[in-house]
Parts: sequence; C-alpha cells; structure tokens
Amino acid sequence: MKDGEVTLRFGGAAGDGIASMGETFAKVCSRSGLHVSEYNSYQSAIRGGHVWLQIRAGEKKMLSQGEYADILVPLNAQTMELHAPEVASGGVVIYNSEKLKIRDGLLKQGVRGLPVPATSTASKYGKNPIMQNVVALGGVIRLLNMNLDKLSGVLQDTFGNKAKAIVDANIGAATAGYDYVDKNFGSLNAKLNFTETSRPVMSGNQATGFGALAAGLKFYAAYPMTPASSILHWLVAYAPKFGTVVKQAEDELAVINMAIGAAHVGARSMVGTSGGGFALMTEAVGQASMSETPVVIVESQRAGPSTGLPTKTEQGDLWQAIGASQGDYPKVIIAPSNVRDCYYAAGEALNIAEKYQIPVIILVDLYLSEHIETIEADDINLSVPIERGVLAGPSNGNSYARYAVTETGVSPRAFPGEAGHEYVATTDEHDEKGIIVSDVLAGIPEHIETRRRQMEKRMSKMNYILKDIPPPRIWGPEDADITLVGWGSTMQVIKEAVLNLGEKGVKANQLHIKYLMPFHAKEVEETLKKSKRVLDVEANYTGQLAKLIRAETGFNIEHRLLKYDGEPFAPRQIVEKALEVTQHA
Amino acid sequence: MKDGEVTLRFGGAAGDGIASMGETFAKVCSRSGLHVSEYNSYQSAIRGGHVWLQIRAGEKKMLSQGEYADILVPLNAQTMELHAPEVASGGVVIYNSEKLKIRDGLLKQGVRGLPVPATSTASKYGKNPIMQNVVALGGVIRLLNMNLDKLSGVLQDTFGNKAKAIVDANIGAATAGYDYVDKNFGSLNAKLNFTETSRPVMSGNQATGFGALAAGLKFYAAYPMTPASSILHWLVAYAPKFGTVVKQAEDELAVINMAIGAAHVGARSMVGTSGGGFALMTEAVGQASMSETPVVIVESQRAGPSTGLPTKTEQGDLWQAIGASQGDYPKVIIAPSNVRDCYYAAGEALNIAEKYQIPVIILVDLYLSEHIETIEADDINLSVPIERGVLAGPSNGNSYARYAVTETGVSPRAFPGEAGHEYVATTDEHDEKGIIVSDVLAGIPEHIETRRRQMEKRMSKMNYILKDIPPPRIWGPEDADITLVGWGSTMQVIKEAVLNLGEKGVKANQLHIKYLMPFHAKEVEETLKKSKRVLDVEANYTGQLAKLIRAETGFNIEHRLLKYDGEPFAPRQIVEKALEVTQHA
Amino acid sequence: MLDLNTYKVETKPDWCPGCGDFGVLNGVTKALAMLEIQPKNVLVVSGIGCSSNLPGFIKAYGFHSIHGRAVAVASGAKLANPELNVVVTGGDGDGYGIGMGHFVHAMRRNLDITYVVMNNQIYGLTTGQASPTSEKGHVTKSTPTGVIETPVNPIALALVTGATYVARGFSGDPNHMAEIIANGIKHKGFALVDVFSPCVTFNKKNTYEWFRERVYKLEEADHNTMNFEAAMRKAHEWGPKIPIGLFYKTERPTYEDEEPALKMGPLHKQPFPKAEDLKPILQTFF
Amino acid sequence: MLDLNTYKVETKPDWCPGCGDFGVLNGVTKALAMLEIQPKNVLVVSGIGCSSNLPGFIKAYGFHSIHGRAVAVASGAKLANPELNVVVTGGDGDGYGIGMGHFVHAMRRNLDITYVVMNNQIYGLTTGQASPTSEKGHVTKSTPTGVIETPVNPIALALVTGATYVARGFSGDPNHMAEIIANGIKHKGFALVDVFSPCVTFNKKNTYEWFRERVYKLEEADHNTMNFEAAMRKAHEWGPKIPIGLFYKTERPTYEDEEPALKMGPLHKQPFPKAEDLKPILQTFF
Ligand SMILES: Cc1ncc(C[n+]2csc(CCOP(=O)(O)OP(=O)(O)O)c2C)c(N)n1
Ligand SMILES: Cc1ncc(C[n+]2csc(CCOP(=O)(O)OP(=O)(O)O)c2C)c(N)n1
Ligand code: SF4
Ligand code: SF4
Ligand SMILES: [Mg+2]
Ligand SMILES: [Mg+2]
Repeated sequence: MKDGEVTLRFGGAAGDGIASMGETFAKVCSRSGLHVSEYNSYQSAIRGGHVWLQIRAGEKKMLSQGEYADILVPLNAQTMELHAPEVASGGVVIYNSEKLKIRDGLLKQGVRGLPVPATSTASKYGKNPIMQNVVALGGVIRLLNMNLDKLSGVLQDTFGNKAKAIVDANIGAATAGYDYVDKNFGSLNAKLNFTETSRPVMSGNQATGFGALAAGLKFYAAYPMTPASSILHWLVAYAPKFGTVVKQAEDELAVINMAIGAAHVGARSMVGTSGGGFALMTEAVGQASMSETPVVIVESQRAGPSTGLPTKTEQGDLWQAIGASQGDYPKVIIAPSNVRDCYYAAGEALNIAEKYQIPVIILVDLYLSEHIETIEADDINLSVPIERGVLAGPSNGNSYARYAVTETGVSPRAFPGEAGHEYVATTDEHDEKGIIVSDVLAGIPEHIETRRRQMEKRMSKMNYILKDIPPPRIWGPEDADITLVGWGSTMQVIKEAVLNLGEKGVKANQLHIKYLMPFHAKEVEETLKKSKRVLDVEANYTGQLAKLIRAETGFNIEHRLLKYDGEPFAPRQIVEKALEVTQHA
Repeated sequence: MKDGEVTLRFGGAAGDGIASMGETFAKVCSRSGLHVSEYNSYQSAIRGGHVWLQIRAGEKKMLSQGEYADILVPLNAQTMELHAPEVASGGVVIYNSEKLKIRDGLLKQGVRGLPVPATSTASKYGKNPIMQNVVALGGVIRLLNMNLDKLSGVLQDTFGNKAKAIVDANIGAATAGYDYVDKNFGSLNAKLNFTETSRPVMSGNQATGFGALAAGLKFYAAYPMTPASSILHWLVAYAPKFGTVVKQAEDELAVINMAIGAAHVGARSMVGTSGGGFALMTEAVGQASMSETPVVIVESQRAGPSTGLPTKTEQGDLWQAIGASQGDYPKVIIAPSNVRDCYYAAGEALNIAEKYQIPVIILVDLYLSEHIETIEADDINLSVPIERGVLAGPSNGNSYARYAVTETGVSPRAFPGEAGHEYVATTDEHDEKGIIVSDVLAGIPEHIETRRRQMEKRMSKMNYILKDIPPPRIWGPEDADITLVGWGSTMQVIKEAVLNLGEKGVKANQLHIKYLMPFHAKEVEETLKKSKRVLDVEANYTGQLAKLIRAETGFNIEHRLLKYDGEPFAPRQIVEKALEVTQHA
Repeated sequence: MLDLNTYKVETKPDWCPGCGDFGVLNGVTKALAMLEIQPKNVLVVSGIGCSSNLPGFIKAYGFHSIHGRAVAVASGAKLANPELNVVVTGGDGDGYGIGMGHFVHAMRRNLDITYVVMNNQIYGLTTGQASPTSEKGHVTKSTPTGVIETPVNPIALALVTGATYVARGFSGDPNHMAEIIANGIKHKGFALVDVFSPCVTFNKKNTYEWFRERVYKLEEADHNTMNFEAAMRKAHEWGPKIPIGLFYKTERPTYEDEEPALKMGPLHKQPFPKAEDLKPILQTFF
Repeated sequence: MLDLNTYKVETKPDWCPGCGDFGVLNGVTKALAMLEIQPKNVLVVSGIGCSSNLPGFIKAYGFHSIHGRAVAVASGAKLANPELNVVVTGGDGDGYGIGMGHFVHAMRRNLDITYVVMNNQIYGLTTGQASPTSEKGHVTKSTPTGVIETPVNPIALALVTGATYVARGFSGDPNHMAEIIANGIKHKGFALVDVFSPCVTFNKKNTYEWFRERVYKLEEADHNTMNFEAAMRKAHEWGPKIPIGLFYKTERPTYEDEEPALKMGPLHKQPFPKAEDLKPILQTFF
C-alpha cells in the first residue's frame, strides 16, 4: 500500500448498487480531505453480468483510478474469482462470509481475507440486499481509520428526502459494519492523513452540464445514448428553473435540428450524444455552419465501430468529427482532458460557437464523461465569461445583410422578432442578404464570385479562431528523453506516467492537445521536432491523433501505444511502453 | 478554330431542352467518327434561370469540354449577352433572328453572327418551341459539313417509339435548318475528318449503373439526390428484367439499411447518393463494416457545404468519406476518373465489398456523374469478373463461426436459408460465433481479448486490400519539371493540361490517385519525393487530397490550385498555374 | 387586414409558370395579412424542394433548412421563442417522406405551429420521382412500371397522431386556402394544412383539372369538425369526390404551455444565471 | 408443431428477472414451432435496446442491427429473399421513436413481414428515459416533471397507414401472444404485433398488475376484425379496459408480389447477366 493513498475495488453484478457504493465512498473521502479518482467498469445488461468499480483516494491529486486494489469488496463469487487474485500485496478482501468463500490459493501472498457476516448483519436493518453494501462500506471506513460520521453524513444527504426510517436503517447498517470490523480486524496500516478540506466530486458529464448552465445555456436537446445520457439527466434536473429548455427528442436528427432552430432564434444551444448519434447529426452540423447558426455538440465517444461496446471507452471518433458532413466549412473541435476542463470547455464552446456562428464539437469519451473525481472547490468559477458575438442591434432602416462579407468572416446576427432585420437563413449557397444563388443565379459570372466570396468569408473564421485559442504547451522538463503525446481524457493518466517515469530516472514530458480543429500546426511541429523521442498514446486502433498531426505538420510519430480493447489506460502500461521506447534508443 | 476539333455552346433557360440538344448532337458526332466531351451547366430551378451546355468534338479523344466555343447557339437574350462575347475568334453565333438580336460591339473581332428565322421555319413543323432547337441543330450540321442523315438517324432513334408524325416533323425541321444555312452561309472552315467508327456516348452515372448491372448487381436502393439520381433512373429502366430490385426508399437511412439487409441475405447491393444523403448513411456504413456485410455506396459530390449548390461540381467530400461513422473499421474509397473508369469501378467495388465483406465507397462528383463523353466501344467489356468472396458452403454439421478469426480477416459467409449456419450478424462487438460480448462479457479478461482479436481481424483486411489494388503511376515524362497531382474527375482535364504544357515546352507529368483508402503511401511518397515540383489540383477549398497525402506520407504539396466555385476546371487554368509555378522555381 | 405588400420581397418566385406553389404563397401571405401579423413576428421554416423555396419569397424571418428537417428546426425555434408565429412550409417528400418521423412526433407534441404542406404527389425539385403521396400505379421517373405502395394519408395520420387542427386546401382556390391557413395560425396547437398544389411539370396525373373535377368543401357539406370519426371517414374519401377544408379541430394544452422553462417567455431574453443562484448546485457535489 | 428446443441456443437471455421480454421470446418461439418453420428459414431482425437482444436468444438467422433501423434492414432482406420468414423484434423506442419513419413507410408497402414490438413504454437499455409510448405525466429520468407529449398510438397508426394485420399481445399471456404472432407470420402482408412487455426495472407504472387489471381479449368481445371503424374505436380504448388480440385484418397484394424483379425468386439465386443479354443495352448508347 503506497503511503498517502489507497485503492479500493467493489465488484458484483449490474443491479447490485456498485455505482452508488462508489459515489458514497467518494464523497466520504472528499469530506475527509482526500482526493479521489474513480472508474466504474460495467456492461450493457441492466441486471446481472459483471460490474466493478475502482476508486483511488489519497492526499494528493489522484491522476487515475490506479491499477491494483488494496481493498476488494466482492459482492458475488464471480468478482471473488476474477479480482481477488489481483489484490495488491498487503491488501485485504473484505467479503460477506455468509455468501462467499475464498478458495485456497486464490489470494496473493500477503493478502488477507476479512470475512464479515453481512447478510445477517444487514438483515437487521431491512430486506433490501443493497444494505449489505452499506455494511461493507462501514467496515471499509473502519479499516481505513476514517470517521464513521462522515459516512453517516453522506447517507443522510443521499437519502435525506426519503423517509427517516430509511436514513436510520442505512446509518445503522453502516455502524454495524464498522463495529464488526472494529471488533474483529481493526484497521489496515494505510498511511492517510485526513483534513477538513472537502472538494466537489464530479463526473465529466456533470461538469459539462454544470459548466454549460453557468455559461448561459438556454436550450439542450438530446436522445439518450451512453455515455452522453447523464448530461441530459443532470440538466433536466437542474436547468429548467433557470429558464433553460431541456428536451428529449425522437432521434438525433431531431435533436440537432431542434437545437439549430432554437439557436436561430437566439437561444444558446447545445446537444449531447455518442458516436452513432453524432453520425446521424453530421448532415445538420454542415447546415449549422452554412446557415451560420451557433450550436455546441458534445460527442462522448464509446468503443466502436457501430454499436460496439456501449459501456466501454475509446477515442475512436476524432476522424468522424473532422470529417463530419459534406464540403469544406468552418467548425471547431475541442477535447477537454479532465473534469475541471469539461466545466470550462462547455462555456468556451458556447462562446466560440456564438462569436463565430459555427458548430463547435466537444469531444469527450466514456471515461471522461462517467468517471468521478474530486476537483478543487475554487476550480469552479461560477461566473464564467459569456460572449454572444456581434449582434446587429436595432435596425437602422437600411436593409440588413445577414451574411455580409467581413474580414473575420463574422457578420452581425439578428434574432427573429426584431423589426427591420427580416432575413432567411439558408443552407443553399446565398449572397450577403441570404438570397439563394443556387436556383437561378449559380454559374453566372457575377454569382460564381458570390459563391467564392461566401466560401472565403466562412472559411476565414478558422484563422481568427486559431488566434483565439491557446496553443498546446509542453508539460514537464524541456530536455526530456521522451515526449508523450495524447489528447482528451488520457491527459491525467499520461501525466501520472510522466511522474512515474521521473521517479524511475527517465526524463519525460507531455504534449497534450486540446484543440483539434483548428490546429496549432506550427507550435506542435516545433515542439515535436525538438523532442528526442515521441510516443503517441491513444485509445484507438489507427492512431487518429498521430494521423492528424501528420496531416497538419508532416511529423510522423514513430512510437505508438494504441489501446482498443475498451479499457482505460493504467499508468503502468504507459510507463512500460515509454521504458521500452527509451531503452531501445 | 483548332484543327481536328470544334467546340459548341448551347444556352437558354431551364426547360428549353438544352440537355437533349446536347445529347442529340453528341450522338451525331459519335456516329460521324468524332470523339465528344460535353458538360451541362444548369441550376436548381426547373424552369427559367440560365442553362448552358458545352460540347467539344474532335478526331482525337476529347479530354475536356474545352473552354471557349467556336459555335454558340443562344436560345435567349441572356445567353446572347453572357456568352456571345466569349466566342472564339473565327467562330459564329447562330441565332433565331426572329427572337434575338446581336447588339453592336457584343462580338469579338472575327466572330460572325448568323441569323436564322428559326421561329417561322420551325412553326411549319409544329407548335412546340423546342422545334427551334432542331432547326438550329440542322444548321450546325451544315456549318460543320456533317451528314444530315446522321442527325435524322439520331432523331429517328430518339423519337422512334413516338408517333411517326413526330419523327417526321423533327427531321423536317432539321432539314429546313440545314437548307437555310446551306443557302445563306455555307460551311465554316472547320477541319474535321469524319469516319464511320461510332462510339458509345455515356455519362458517368450511366456507366456506373451499367457497370454494376454487368457485374451482377442484384439490389439497388436510392433516394433521389442530384447528381446521383440518374443512376437510379437508369437502373430502374434497365435492371429489373435482369432480376435486380431497384427501389426508391423513404430516405437515405432506409436506403443504406435496406441495402445492408439485402446484402445480408446474399444479394450484391449498391446505393447511390450525394454528400448530404451520405451524411445520413454514415452510421450504417459503420454497421456494414462491423456486421461484415458487403455494400457499395456511390457518393456523387456536389458543391457544399450543406445544400450548397446542388447542380454544381466539387470534390469536397473526401474527408467525409474518410471520417464516416464512429470508430476504426475497414472500408475502401475508390475515385474513378472518367466514364470508362466508372463502368469498371462499379464491378470492382462490388467485388472488393464481397471479397472483404466491407463497405466500399465510390466517390465521384457532379462533373463525372453527369457529363457525357464518347468512350471506345471495346472499352466496355460486357463480361466483367464477378467475385463473391469466400462462402461457407454446405454445413459440415459443426457449428458455424461467422466471424472466425483468419489471417486475412475474412471469414466464410453464409446466407439465410442454408441449413446449419444459423447465426446472428451483430453491430455490438461479438465473438467468432456472433455472440455479443457487450452485454455480460465485456471487460472480463477473456473477452477483452475477444474484442481485441475481432478488432484486429477486421482491420487486417486493409492490408490485404492494399495488395489487391494497383498503386498509382506517373503518367508522362519521368523527368518532368512539374508533377500535377489530383484525384477523381479531374484526371482528363489535368492530362490535357499536361499535354498543353508539353506543347509549350514545359515538361509535366501527372500523378492521379484513384484508391484513397487504403492508401499506397510508400509509392506516392517515393514518386512525389522524386518530383521537381508538385502542384495539387483539386476542386475544393482545403486541398483535401493534399491533406490526405500529407497524413499518409508526410509529404507537403507546396503548390495548390484549388477551385471551389462549383465550376469545372478549364485546361487553361491548370496550365497557367503550372506555368506560374515552374517560372517561379 | 394588412396590405399584402407588407410581405413583399424583391426576389421573384422561380417556380415553373402555373406551379401550384404560387397559390400557396398567396394563401400564406393573405393569411398573415388577415391576421395582421407583422413580418418580424413570423418565422417561416422550410426544408428542401421546389415548395421549400417559399420562405425566400415572403418578407418575414425564415429558415430554409435541409431536406426533411423543417419541422424539427421549427419545433426548436418555437420552443425557444414561443412568441413567434412559426409556420412551416414544404413539400410532400420533405414532410411525409424523409420527414415522416418528425412530422408524427411534432403532432403528438401539439406545439403551436402551422404546417402547410404543398402536396404535389411528386418530387418536383429532383425532376419527377414518386413521392409518398403518389397514387398507386403512378408512372414516374423512379417507377416506370407504376408505384406499388399505398400512398400516405396525411389527414388520417394527423388525426391519429394528435394534431389539433387538420385541414386541406387547394391551390386552385387560394381564398379558401388563405382562410384555412389563417385559422390554422390562429389555432393554439399544431395545425396541419395539406394543400393540393399541382406540379405542372412532373405530375401530369393530379392536375388542376383533375382536382377541380373532384374537390368539394367540407364547410358546405354538413361536416362536424369536432367529430373524430366523421373526420376519419372524410379523410378516407379519395375518388370522384375529394374533400377540402377543415376536417377536425380540438383543443388541448400546447407543448409550450406545459413546458416549465418557458413560463418566463422567449429564452434569449431571459437573464443568465447568477453565481449565487448556482451555488446551491455546486453544494450538491460535496 | 415442432419441438420448442428446435430454436434453443446456448446463450441465456440476460434480461432482468421478470422482464416482459421473456414472454415475447417464448411467444415468438412458440409461434414458429406452431407453424413448423425451420430455423434456417427464419430471419429475425432487431435494432438496439433490451428487447432488440432477442435474435441472440433464438436459433434462427438474425441481424442485430443499429438503433431504429431494424424495419429497413428487414425490408431489404425480404425484398432480396422473399422466401424467408422475416420477423422484426424490437422496442418501442427503436420502432416508434427513432424508427417511426421506417415503420410508417414499411406498413404502406405491405411487405410480408411480422413486426413484434416489445412495448414497455420506456427506454430500458439506456436506463429509464421516456419513450414515445410513455403515458402523459409519466415521471422518468428524462422527464422529472412528467411526460407532456401525447403518446404514440401504434395500433391507430398502423390502421391508417396500411398494415394489413394489426394486433396486440401481452407478455402476461404468452399463449395468446404466440397465437397472435403465429397468425401474423401466416398472414400475407405486414403484420404489426404490439406487445405490452413490462419493464420491471424502469417502468413502475405500467406493470404486469396494471395490465392484468385492464386487458381483455378482443376475441372474447364480439369485435369484427374486418371493420376498420370498429378497429379504430378499439385502438383508442385506453383506460380501465384495454383490448388485446386482433384489431384488424385485411388482404392486399404484398409488395413482393408486385415487384417485377422478384418474379424469379430470391435474388442471390438468380444468374448474373450474360454478355449477349447486355449487348442491346450497350447499343442504346450509340
Ligand atoms: C438528404 C437529402 N436527400 C435528398 C435531397 C434531394 N432532394 C431535394 S428536394 C427533394 C424532394 C422534393 O420533393 P418535395 O419535398 O415533394 O418538394 P417539391 O419539389 O415537390 O415541392 C429531394 C429528394 C436532399 N436535398 N437532401
Ligand atoms: C443512434 C443511436 N441513438 C441512441 C442509442 C442508444 N439507445 C440504445 S437502446 C435505446 C432505446 C431503447 O429503448 P427501446 O427501443 O424501447 O428498447 P428497450 O430497451 O426498452 O427494450 C437507445 C436510445 C443508440 N444505440 N443509437
Ligand atoms: S417542378 Fe413542379 S413543383 Fe417544381 S416549380 Fe415546377 S411545377 Fe412547381
Ligand atoms: S431494463 Fe426493463 S426492458 Fe430491459 S431487461 Fe430489464 S426489465 Fe427488461
Ligand atoms: Mg412534392
Ligand atoms: Mg422500450
């Protein structure tokens, strides 16, 4: 067990309440001053199957959920079989001795089994089998020398709006678990200092929803799709009272087109989906750009292709985002890299969308969307900047040119309802006033020019956006032996690998790319050319970022660590690959 | 007027019958032993607006429709105003003197106006104003010293299944026009040798439809969309009697999914659409690859983004094709480069699709789809090879593994109806038998492996396909001063530019890329590295091929000629740019 | 009634001479004038098709969207600014073909939108393929041996799906049509106005004459517009006599009325959240 | 009747214990057994959803397609091999939500397909959001203040759109359901079998008990299944009494029967064109 941190794993079947166990424990940790990172590995089946959740808590920022657990809480035999052998030396398996057994030889040397009669203990507090989880949580609190009151507090907050009896039963079960462990096993020798500084515990999707709400989101539409659905669930619970319409539509085609309609009349609009839903939206992404309607699309990637592994993570949709819709048109792709980033990316995306009147894609993935981590309380600035871009303002009586050619490509926007600005937004090519040229003007010399000018007007936005967004910067020592390149959700795990490499005496640094379109080709090229060795780390088969970097800079990243099995990276895997690369140099 | 060729332009409004004038004249030329290339510039409006068609005929293969006309036939005043000033010196404007005037100073030096009283001439043969076109055609035949009987023959074949009176009226009007010109103007001094070798006159879409039919197409579905619609129109007229189902569905989602359903049960299947329809299909393209169902998608590009300019050409959808659908999966992109190529590409695509059980995209564009050209009669081999790939054959009683892992990634296919092979094709990740792993197996070590193996199995197809398809080769002198790079429909016009450059003493050659995915990176890189200067010629804004080449090879094409106004390239534009590039070297 | 010139723009409609859509343009314009709705308060949304060019020919706000998505775009717009008079105009292919899903779902939402479908039973802009309302046996470019599907019955579909105002007009009678459209706009809830709008270029079967011989007005036929069953019977009349006019009308709360976030009016006029109002939300994460 | 084991596979259904879909699996299996259709001649097509996992649990050919497209995939399959017994199985979200367009258009085609919809009035697989058949006021994950749409009425929709066999089953009565499905498969033409298939995990409103208290059989209610109006009236019964059984049945030529290219049978068994047969086509280009 590493000083200053501990890793737990809960495992069972879908329906066993693993996720809420994780969330409860994460909050207890946070209230005890610990940082937390948690990942829930689940499957599509609603009941049954195999689910396990790993949670790592410690005194410093936890950059990943870690790899091997110190404490395993198996809720069924399958979990015992699969996970008990992986428990780290010095760790324990705390289990319901009335339901499970530890067969001989299952545990590694130095791992202890801690039997708890959880069924009978729990049965005193209710018939719900999930009460056993609470017993186990109580036991874990004791094992880690944590404060039982913190657990009771979280249970109180969670069940507070249910009957008092439920709250009492939960607290009773937790206490019983705590007492049993106290009496029979005592504490582990985990070295953990607790403080009173508690931090918000958030998933990426919650941060995205919250960030968007804070940034003035007024319209959100979605069609359920893992791993984007929880943005909908969060927003529909919190946003309507702020005058934000949150709608589930009949499909993703309706979703994006409704959002475009809402944006057209002036509402800051966003949608959320995963890769398959985004595929359906692509035609309308082009529409948004052509009609110059701002809209933000959150695409949370899951393991593809096609339906693929809906509950597993992947960074496989970068090229889909780049290639979305026919023709050349301006759009922006932002890949936030951790939960805090999600909060601000939502507002930033809404601002860019409205300033440049274009679609902005926020590319996240299942891991980032759904995993939970603590962030610093003051990481969340509740007064985020809101930029609505150039508006036409009251009509000066002259006729209004919605698509006026300007240097930046941005023309002042008007909203229906304003007198004197009546115009038609069109997806056909049009002149400055929005009159379509496709019908009877196309191909006539003057309107061949109209077309060219409108293309140039639209595309010129990209140059100005590139100036607005910060280029990526190297993190870590300038003179590193190896540079680890990545994008999106892998930022923290790569960072952890960089730190681990440093501990092993290998100087490593990190180039993490957040803005994928437009692309800081110059800066990226310069940085990579200066690097001694470059390792691309991505959760996809073809090395999609590496290919983009090559397309934009010509730079070929020789070494690749590509993962396409749906599982998140463990720091060790990156470290090992980096060691291999540096040793072979 | 260049020796051995002549260029004509017909112009008027939509509904004036310009397209059939062009087709008629093209056939007359073909039957007179001439080669033809024709391009019809039209707009979205069904009636009115401005339409003009250019047709170039000559003794050698016509690589483009040329630029300036020798003979202009304006059917309305707008055409006179817009096009008469562009007629090449030595040329003529032959016009209906009862309807139109040539205002002073409109024509270039050396261009003559030839007034014909077409209204009264035509009125003798019927009330249909389109009869005036036939009068004009008759006149043109005389001007070019062509044989009137050839025109009569084409009219006979065109109207042959209508009433004899109609045929007679048409031939009468043509003869009258011929006689009038004969009496009043005689012939131009065009130097054209006629022969009795006639050639098929075909559009790219006709060739695609015909090629697919010859290659055993059994199911075609489409939703109308310019410029792909004429594949549907052609196939529905000819294919059903060969036992090929040709269906218009309710939208593009239905189209591609119906085709996948048909392919699943064993029918060779294809669909056709343009960029916007393809956007809607992308989700199912991934489905085809994941379920390993062969399907061919013809995407005929038009000027985007979004609805854009539906009747104008562009090569703007390459990245959409590359990025189609979420995740990494095998697919093929083929861009035929002329009409002959379309004929064979259809069969080749069907073969690759079935051999590798993947989606194959044929990327053409409005220009290639709709323009008409003569090809050599023996260019059309009616016995094209048909490869259906590995089939399971009769069951041997063992249980069938639809997704068996093999070296090439290809597993034997079975069709519903066969005893003993019952299996489920799935879009969820699955094991070799097709049992989905997403539901209760995902994330379990053994099935993390299953997932990885299936990903590798699928992707390994790409390596074998790359070996199956020929790499691009330089056309022209090895030691050229400049290499012109392009893809798709621009092949011939670039070739013409290369030839023109040669005539001007500039050694140029051409690297034209037909297979865009998988990509012959090695060969392309080697070729480009050997080139003195490289000029990328594309009909899009961002240089989509150049970006792909850089992504695949790192090679940055410095010089670019990018056209995004919807108009096809004229050879002159390419020559001028090449001259600029070579002179500045 | 406002002057019809209130809605006049410079762009001339470029439909084929005689196209039924001219009548619909007149009908929509006249309806707006009758209701004295200012151009600034109208949003006309369309998809793609000959008919979908309509927003370009009328002074008002407009969104000339992509093929098949007009109803979705309009729904979003209405949900974001319920004060606008949202009128959707488009073709049978756009609305009943590719747009079928949105059409059905919009009706069951009962948004206060008026949907005018220029039903010419053909795909005009793409030069004459079969549409979902093409009659059985109709020979078109895509059905050289005749359509083999049963046509969509938009009136019956609207009746079972929840539209609260279901009517039909005919381009040959623009005044009657204007009346029907005006009542549709006035009506609180989803109004479907299916219009026989002949395509003179590609549909040589369902012509003005064809309709003139057949149509009769429900208003003159002792039809009870509040009776669902009667409306359904009328919806299925297709032969020597074809009804136009109002089939059915009922009252039901609109979607906007039931949407809590819209209590405060158009979204873009509502204030952005203040930090202090967001604080309690932040607290939930601790 | 064949042995039910004929259709048995190794994979165990992984629905939640008590899920209505078990009943539907039994119903479909039994129907096939009753009709003595060999697994090799069945193609079961589905989309995505809990219900859409069904093809994996029955021995037959299958296509577990993408969300919302099952009917389109099945239509293509049927058009390419009309000899197959094509059964589509899926959820209410899959079929009546995202799949609405295909659903309506397939019915007007009257392809000989049987469509069994496991209607649980909820999105099961995505953990409990409102579906197009969720009742007004239903509180779900995506509608914390209750659904405000009018639910889709699949029976009424099928009636006006051209399905030639329109029925409803209930998972609580699998024998009755099997009968109905069997008759649907036997029926030449599009058969819709909407099934109340409770989601025991996410729909706590429309439970087995809820339905048991309400459902009654049309077969026992003196209902004329050839009368459209009667069927439409029954389709709108939703309250203390809810009918199950056959609402409507009629005969109309199927799409396959009218498709000229299918005169010669399954497409993949037909010969490829010979060069000499293609020659006349080449001639048209000269
Ligand atoms: C996704 C997509 N598919 C196809 C088209 C081509 N398209 C344009 S209009 C149209 C149909 C027009 O028919 P309808 O809606 O009835 O309008 P009409 O022209 O008859 O008024 C089609 C198929 C398109 N623009 N976008
Ligand atoms: C394009 C797309 N959008 C969304 C999803 C996510 N998704 C999977 S199943 C489902 C709905 C399930 O509901 P239903 O069809 O009623 O089936 P049930 O699970 O209730 O049986 C959704 C929205 C998807 N797979 N694909
Ligand atoms: S083609 Fe038909 S629908 Fe289109 S403008 Fe002409 S008449 Fe009207
Ligand atoms: S979630 Fe509902 S529909 Fe899905 S398996 Fe469970 S009970 Fe059945
Ligand atoms: Mg139409
Ligand atoms: Mg459901």
